[in-house]
Amino acid sequence: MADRPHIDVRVQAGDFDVATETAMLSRLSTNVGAIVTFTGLCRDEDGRLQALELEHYPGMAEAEIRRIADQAAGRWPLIGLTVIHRFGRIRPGENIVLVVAASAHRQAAFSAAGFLMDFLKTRAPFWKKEHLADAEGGWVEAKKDDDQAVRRWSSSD
Amino acid sequence: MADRPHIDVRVQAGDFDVATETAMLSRLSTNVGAIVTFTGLCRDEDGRLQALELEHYPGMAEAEIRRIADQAAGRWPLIGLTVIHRFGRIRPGENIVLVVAASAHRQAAFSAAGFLMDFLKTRAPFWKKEHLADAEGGWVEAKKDDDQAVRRWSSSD
Amino acid sequence: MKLVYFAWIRERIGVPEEDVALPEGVTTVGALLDWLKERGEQYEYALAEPSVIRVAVDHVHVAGDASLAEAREVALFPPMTGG
Amino acid sequence: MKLVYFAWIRERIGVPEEDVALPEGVTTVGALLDWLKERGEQYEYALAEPSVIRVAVDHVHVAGDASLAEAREVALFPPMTGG
Repeated sequence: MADRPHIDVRVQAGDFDVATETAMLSRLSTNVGAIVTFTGLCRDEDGRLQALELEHYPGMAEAEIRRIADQAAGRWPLIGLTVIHRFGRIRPGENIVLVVAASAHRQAAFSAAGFLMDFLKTRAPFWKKEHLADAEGGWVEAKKDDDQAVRRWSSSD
Repeated sequence: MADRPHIDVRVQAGDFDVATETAMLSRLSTNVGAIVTFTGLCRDEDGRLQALELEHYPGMAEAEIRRIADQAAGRWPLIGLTVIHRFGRIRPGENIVLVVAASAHRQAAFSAAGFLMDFLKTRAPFWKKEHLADAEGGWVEAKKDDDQAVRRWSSSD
Repeated sequence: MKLVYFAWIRERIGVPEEDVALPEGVTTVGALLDWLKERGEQYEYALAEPSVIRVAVDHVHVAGDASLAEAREVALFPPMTGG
Repeated sequence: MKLVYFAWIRERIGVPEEDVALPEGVTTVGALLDWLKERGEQYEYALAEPSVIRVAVDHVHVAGDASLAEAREVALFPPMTGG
């Protein structure tokens, strides 16, 4: 592994722009050959969902995402890694989370972005509450799938 | 698997815009919860590279990428899949290839984008010739890594 | 020590945070949860199912046997659903 | 039948494409490569190493034993390096 990658973690109420964040990482080095982005959006759940309320733990949210990002940076040869997670009220079609991983090679970028999302889902202190159009909403339950997704990173890639 | 996903394959000399392509897929359905993009860029090879010349086989390039995209669509529940591959002279820092995969869920989007890139590398009829600053260039050799990357899709995900 | 609560644990307990003075003997996360449950109905309701209570000490995830010796802020929350 | 060449195979053969009339008996991709190699030095040079010659018939990748019975366009090229 060469230089430490550029890591940028932001937890914010406002939206983000994938193109801006991608351009920032591509300009870090002329050695960037692969950029993988993951954008998580709010689905409308077949029209049932009016909005999501995303609660977070200020301070720990940033710290935990940074710990996950540091782990990814220790594991794959990255040039840059940006993670942005929104909180507050989010409507269907709006962005929730963005991961951008830049590397010389595609496998590192894909792996780091996938790893970030799997761990972010199960370890970053955010909680979703649903506001429904025609019924009382409630807190979204954690998925077993997400725990399994995390486990696949402990053997090998 | 529900409806057939929206598949868009383009082979072109001109550049592409990640934000435009991402926005197009996110507007396909309010059920899009995850968008993964892969952007492949031309590295400068530590300043040695002046430009890449990308030769392609017109007709077959589009057809082969579409076959790979159809395979991905049969394998994962996708909502949209866009693949753009450039040809001609490409300078360091410029875009070469874009894959955008949209799905309700992140694993499908990640898997489809990774699958597309692995197969595109070894099956889509494109060839890179390097023009170097201080020496005669030559045709880029295929990598064994890329053949191995393809093989990992034949067992399971 | 400061306690902070999130999501339905916060809703059930009824406050987002509070300062508490731990009695002697409450030195681990597990002991803290047991002690909290005896503070009233809303705590009992919030903490009834131990398998879905996650704990962080000073912004770091910890297990039930973690020590509270140096703890300034302890957070209780359900399994996370971000991303 | 139309033959098309790409990358260094095109450069070595010296033309990007040509029309050929196959002699009887040349009915597979393998036989076509053997026949081409006898057409001159540049073909011999271009096709010297069979392990790095890839073949497509009418825009579809094929193996060496593929039939040319319905072929309109056969492409010869080295391993691909796009992406």
